[in-house]
Amino acid sequence: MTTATRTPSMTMAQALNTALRDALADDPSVLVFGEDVGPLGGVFRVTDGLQEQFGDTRVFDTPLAESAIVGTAIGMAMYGLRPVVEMQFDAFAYPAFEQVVSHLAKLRNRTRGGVSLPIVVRIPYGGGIGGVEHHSDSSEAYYTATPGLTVVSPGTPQDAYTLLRQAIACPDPVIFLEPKRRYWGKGAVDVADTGPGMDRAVIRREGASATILAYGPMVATALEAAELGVAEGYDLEVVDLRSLSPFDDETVSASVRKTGRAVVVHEAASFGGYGAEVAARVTERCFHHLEAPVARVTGLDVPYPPPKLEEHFLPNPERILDAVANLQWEREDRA
Amino acid sequence: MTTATRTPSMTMAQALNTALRDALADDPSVLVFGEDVGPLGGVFRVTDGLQEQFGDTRVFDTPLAESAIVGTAIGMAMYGLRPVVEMQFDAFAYPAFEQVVSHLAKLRNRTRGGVSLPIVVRIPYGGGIGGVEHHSDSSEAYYTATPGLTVVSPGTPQDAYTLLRQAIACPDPVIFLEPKRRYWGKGAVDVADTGPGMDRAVIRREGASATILAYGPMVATALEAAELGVAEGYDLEVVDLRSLSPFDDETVSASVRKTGRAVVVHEAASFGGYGAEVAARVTERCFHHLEAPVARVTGLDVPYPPPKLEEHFLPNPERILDAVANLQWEREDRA
Amino acid sequence: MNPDRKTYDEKTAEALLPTAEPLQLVDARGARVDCPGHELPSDEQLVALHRAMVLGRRFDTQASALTKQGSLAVYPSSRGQDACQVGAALALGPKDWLFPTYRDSMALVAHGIDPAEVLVLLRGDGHCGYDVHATHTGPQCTPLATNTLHAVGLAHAARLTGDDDVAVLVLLGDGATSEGDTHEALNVAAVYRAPVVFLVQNNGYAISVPFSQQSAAPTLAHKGIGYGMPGVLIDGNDVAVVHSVVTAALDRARAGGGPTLIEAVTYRLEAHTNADDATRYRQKSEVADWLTRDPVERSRVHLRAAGLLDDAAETALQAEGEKQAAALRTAMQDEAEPDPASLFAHVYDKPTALLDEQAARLADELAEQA
Amino acid sequence: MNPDRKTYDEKTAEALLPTAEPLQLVDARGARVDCPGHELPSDEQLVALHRAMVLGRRFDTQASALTKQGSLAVYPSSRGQDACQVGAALALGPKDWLFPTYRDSMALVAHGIDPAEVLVLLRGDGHCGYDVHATHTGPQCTPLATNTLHAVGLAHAARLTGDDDVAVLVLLGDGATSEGDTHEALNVAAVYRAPVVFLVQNNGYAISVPFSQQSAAPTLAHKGIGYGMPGVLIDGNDVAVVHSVVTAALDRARAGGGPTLIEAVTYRLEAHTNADDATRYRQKSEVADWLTRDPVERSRVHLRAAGLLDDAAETALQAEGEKQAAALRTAMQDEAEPDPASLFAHVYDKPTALLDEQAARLADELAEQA
Ligand SMILES: Cc1ncc(C[n+]2csc(CCOP(=O)(O)OP(=O)(O)O)c2C)c(N)n1
Ligand SMILES: Cc1ncc(C[n+]2csc(CCOP(=O)(O)OP(=O)(O)O)c2C)c(N)n1
Ligand SMILES: [Mg+2]
Ligand SMILES: [Mg+2]
Repeated sequence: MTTATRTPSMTMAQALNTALRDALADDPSVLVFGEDVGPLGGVFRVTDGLQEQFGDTRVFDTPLAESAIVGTAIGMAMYGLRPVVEMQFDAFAYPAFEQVVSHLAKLRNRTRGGVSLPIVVRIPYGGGIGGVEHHSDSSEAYYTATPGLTVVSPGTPQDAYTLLRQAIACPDPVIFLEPKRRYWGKGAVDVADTGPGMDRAVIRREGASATILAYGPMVATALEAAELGVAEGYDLEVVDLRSLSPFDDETVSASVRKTGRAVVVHEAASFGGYGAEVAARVTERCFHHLEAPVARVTGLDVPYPPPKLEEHFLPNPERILDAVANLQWEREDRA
Repeated sequence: MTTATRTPSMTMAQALNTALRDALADDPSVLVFGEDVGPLGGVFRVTDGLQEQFGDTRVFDTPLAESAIVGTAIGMAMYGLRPVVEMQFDAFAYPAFEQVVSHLAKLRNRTRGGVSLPIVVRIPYGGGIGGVEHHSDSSEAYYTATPGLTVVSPGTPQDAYTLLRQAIACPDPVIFLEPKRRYWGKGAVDVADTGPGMDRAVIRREGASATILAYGPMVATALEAAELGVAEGYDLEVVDLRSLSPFDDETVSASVRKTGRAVVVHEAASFGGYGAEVAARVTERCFHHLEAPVARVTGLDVPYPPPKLEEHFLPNPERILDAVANLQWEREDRA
Repeated sequence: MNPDRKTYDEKTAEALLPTAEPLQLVDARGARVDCPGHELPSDEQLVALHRAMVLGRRFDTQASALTKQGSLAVYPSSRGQDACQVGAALALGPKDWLFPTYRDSMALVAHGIDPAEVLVLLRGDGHCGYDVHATHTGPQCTPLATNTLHAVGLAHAARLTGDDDVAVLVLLGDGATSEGDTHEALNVAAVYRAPVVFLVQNNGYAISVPFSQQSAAPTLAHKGIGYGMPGVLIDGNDVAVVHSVVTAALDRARAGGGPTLIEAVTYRLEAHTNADDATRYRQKSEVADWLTRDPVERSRVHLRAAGLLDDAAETALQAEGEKQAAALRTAMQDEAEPDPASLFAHVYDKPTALLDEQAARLADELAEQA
Repeated sequence: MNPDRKTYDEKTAEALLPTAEPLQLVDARGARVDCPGHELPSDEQLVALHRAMVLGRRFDTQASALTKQGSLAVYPSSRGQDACQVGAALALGPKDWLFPTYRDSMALVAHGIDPAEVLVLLRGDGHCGYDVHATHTGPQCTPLATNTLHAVGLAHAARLTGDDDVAVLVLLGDGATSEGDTHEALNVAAVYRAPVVFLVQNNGYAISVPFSQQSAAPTLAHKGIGYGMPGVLIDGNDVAVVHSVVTAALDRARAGGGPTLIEAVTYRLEAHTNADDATRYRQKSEVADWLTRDPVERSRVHLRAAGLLDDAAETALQAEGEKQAAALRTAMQDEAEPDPASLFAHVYDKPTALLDEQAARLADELAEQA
């Protein structure tokens, strides 16, 4: 790590912008397109200045049609280009669902390896920004349930940079979930830091009492809970999953075997949510090490609420600590 | 149960046809529409003869547009009708995904109860019929992860009839997943049998050794496994979930607490599949009763394969019994 | 030559094409122009339209101001599109339905919905502030183009039910026409001959994307013929022509004549929403140019010249607008927060066990905090 | 009147409309007809087209027979659409790409793909039997209309890359035109001026649904103007006009002229697939009627009259067809089952740990069974 490449303070949006800029500069086959990514620079300014720098054949606005954005990206990748496309918000990726599930995820397999699709679909997701309906969905479960997709989500500006570069370099399609409430959060970004593999989880905070498993927007929340937990006598380990699919069983299982207790946290509703997979596979692998069932701290099982109610919907440090407190510390057998 | 209403042998397709026919006859607001449901009677003949009997204003073919089928059904329901729509195959429901997730699932909530959508979306799903690609997806996880949807799947002709009548009567939108490989399986159907509630699981076979949790196409497979298991010394209980969402925790937890072991079976891939939710919630509720982690027997984590490979993809009785055999009967602590 | 395809009559087909220039009844300078086949609304209607525009404009200004003060989460202004919003809303018959977007607050107010209810979505109190059934109005729709299908479905349902006094009007933007749903809706509507009217407010932009990057069509109205429905191109800043053409299309729909596609050429004078920075993608001169075609001013000039509006009436109208704005400000001061328990109330007809559990947990949490 | 919308020229716009009658170069009786602006293919081309149709027809018959015998899982015959399939495939230039559907087996064979590879999908051995890159051919597409977007994307990529010798041809059916994806593809293609040609084979049915319930448009070609691209209506049973019009459209695309929408009026003589029962939804008389317009016979009559085909050539052609059919039968006798291990091979570039686990388990299972 050289100080020359270290920028002490960058927002996640800036880190993403830098990653796109560097990828566009490094590889002429990289393209960036979507709705309002050109002169406007994206509604979250993640593509700010890119069209100006790279021209409107490499960075361009599309007509308003998400299925077309993904579908044409597939055709472009077949011709050898590397599209990085933006869905403006989580719920506005749904019109592209058929292209994602039936083609993007499957084309390599369907052609016995003949066609690879190095496409990144960037999706700002999740809530916490006071958005009106359809602007705050946590849609990860739809993608993680689809074999053939790689799904990652950064929790820090550094990972936003590193993971996006890795996703663009990846020969497989990547669903890149950007935690929109963290766009404005700052952190050190070293563009030379290649990090662990894109498929690896990392331990953000070491601890011995219990493992908090989080990703994307909830990494910061989990870390906050861990800090607050100190006063309550907990020494919590926080694992940032980073890669939702594939899953880093090695890192996660090692942590849970060490602590014997686990809580998985996400904004999406609990039922059928991604946390179910995490709980199920951790239990499969660590059953005899677990002092209590893996707890899930999630959004409520309701449609994402209007802005004035979202604080009640979203997981927060208090709810995480409540779940930790319920991890059968007395070891009473109560099922 | 009167013998008058009992038809000893009906295929599941016929049972569904009968349910639609009876619903159309009983309630003038019920409509049936979709692709090829009119003169053709549907590619699986589930709507056979309905247009002839009820006319083409109550049973009609639509243009080839799934988003339109669901989207117009929503508008029709707002006007007081009860549409029952058909998606021709699992993967061909994906174009309607935005309408399903952003409107069908949410409109009651979004209008604070002002608009109810008594709509049934019938989806033939799953494999085992030698269909070419995109004709065999098990897409249930996409729907069960969506709050606001009710998701059911019959495993027997009787349930096909009963659940479909209940789904049509339901004031909420129901995703009705029809196990296409069981369309031709026969069973007794009593149209007067109102069964348990649409939201209840039922025990199809009582047993003491372990609980097999199955639904839709895998109910028959699970029962077969249970029969084969007798010779191996297992007395397996088979629970037919019927309602995927909401989930009947009462029936399932009681069974697992009794047997102490559980296997969940589905055709869909394991990662992020519905079985993860089942495993997670069973573990949450029965942790101290479990002798082993809940096992999952599922399709492989690959896109649905071509016909000549599907036998290797699909769960079968042998794989279920293998999973049962691995449920730590010796209680060695091996994680 | 194909015995199975509907043979078509060239003349009938040609009639589905729009005119070369947008239809106008009153030009940008407020002068009456000839428009064969389209009647000027009655004097009474013209006055009503003007009144609704002045009140709509005042409402819009007030909503923008409230947003700056932080009372609204977001506000997409329809300033500049006043003639479309008002002309369309006032064309609706008593049993007709309206399917608006997030952009159409003015249309909702003109349609008679309480301004405070219109703003519930944008204030963040709820997803939809008004009673859909009582107002015959779909929720303000955010997922673009999806409302077009609801409109077609409702229209078809009315027809199947035999209610020939019902037509449906759906509003959409130029950007939304690029979505697959718009296409499916237009096609299905034409095949079903559903009593529905599609009014595209082509305001030149989809957020930052100009119309030239949205479509290469001569006009959006040229899409009509490809579905077998009339495509009508109108001046969206002329409230008279908007009202006249939408009224005729709704009448035609109710009479069983099938759907109509109308493209109203207009302009979004404000940024996409308060959160948008329009200077990034358009010139001030362009906005200035459109200000010279202001629909409210055009109507005012026309009515004054026609002797339908005098100083007294204008003053009264302004006072009415102020009163309404003041009422809205008061309503927005209501600090009552929505009830957290309402989160669980309408997910299903009856809450599931899972929701009951979560509701109880939330209630406990709130009790602890209290 | 809107300074920001592309002003359009009425004449240019009108030129985007199709002709009232489908274009023909050779009529149903095999006679040459006048068709201003469109040239009859050269004698050599006409002979090549005829040859490909005879071989294509024989291939199709063989595939249907193999299906009856249980060798194929399913087969959607393109009998009756021979002229569309062959005329289009032979119009492709050396660097062009083709995006077919499940219906287009004959086109693939005419395009030079090994018939056995064409049938891999339908036999159930794999999802796609040929090398996409080597053949410049997308996989046979089942999710309707989705291939239109891939075609537009590839075409646009070629253009962005500066490869002006590449055009793309995408095939779709009348039913597929109702899907949102078709609309998005047409619109985006026109906005990007992508070098792509959309050939709609309107065979009168989408499975059981007749065209009259699919669209209320005068013709599907009338959709072109609504996107700003030419819509051309042609007789899909005249291989000469199909080849001529598709060739011209591909040339235009390569030259930077943008996309073209072509509707070819044709007929599906067989049921939707072997699994379908067409008697449920159409009259035998309708099929009989279309048999009188058989594209292969039409071409034969025309070539015989023009002195381009004699008995010897016909016999030789038939023999070639039989040889090809025999080779296909032999290839289909290959009972080799696909390798189960291949299930895991191409889900990702490198198999994940999860897939490795499952592969090992499956290998164990198979070893136990052996
Ligand atoms: C399906 C979908 N995609 C993207 C968005 C994000 N978005 C909101 S408004 C807008 C532009 C809409 O333009 P237009 O249809 O012309 O309507 P206008 O805002 O000009 O009234 C976009 C892209 C959305 N709401 N829905
Ligand atoms: C998105 C989608 N919906 C439904 C289907 C099922 N399906 C297969 S072929 C077909 C009819 C297609 O008609 P058309 O486009 O006219 O093509 P043709 O079969 O006549 O060549 C249908 C409905 C599908 N394959 N994809
Ligand atoms: Mg607009
Ligand atoms: Mg067809």
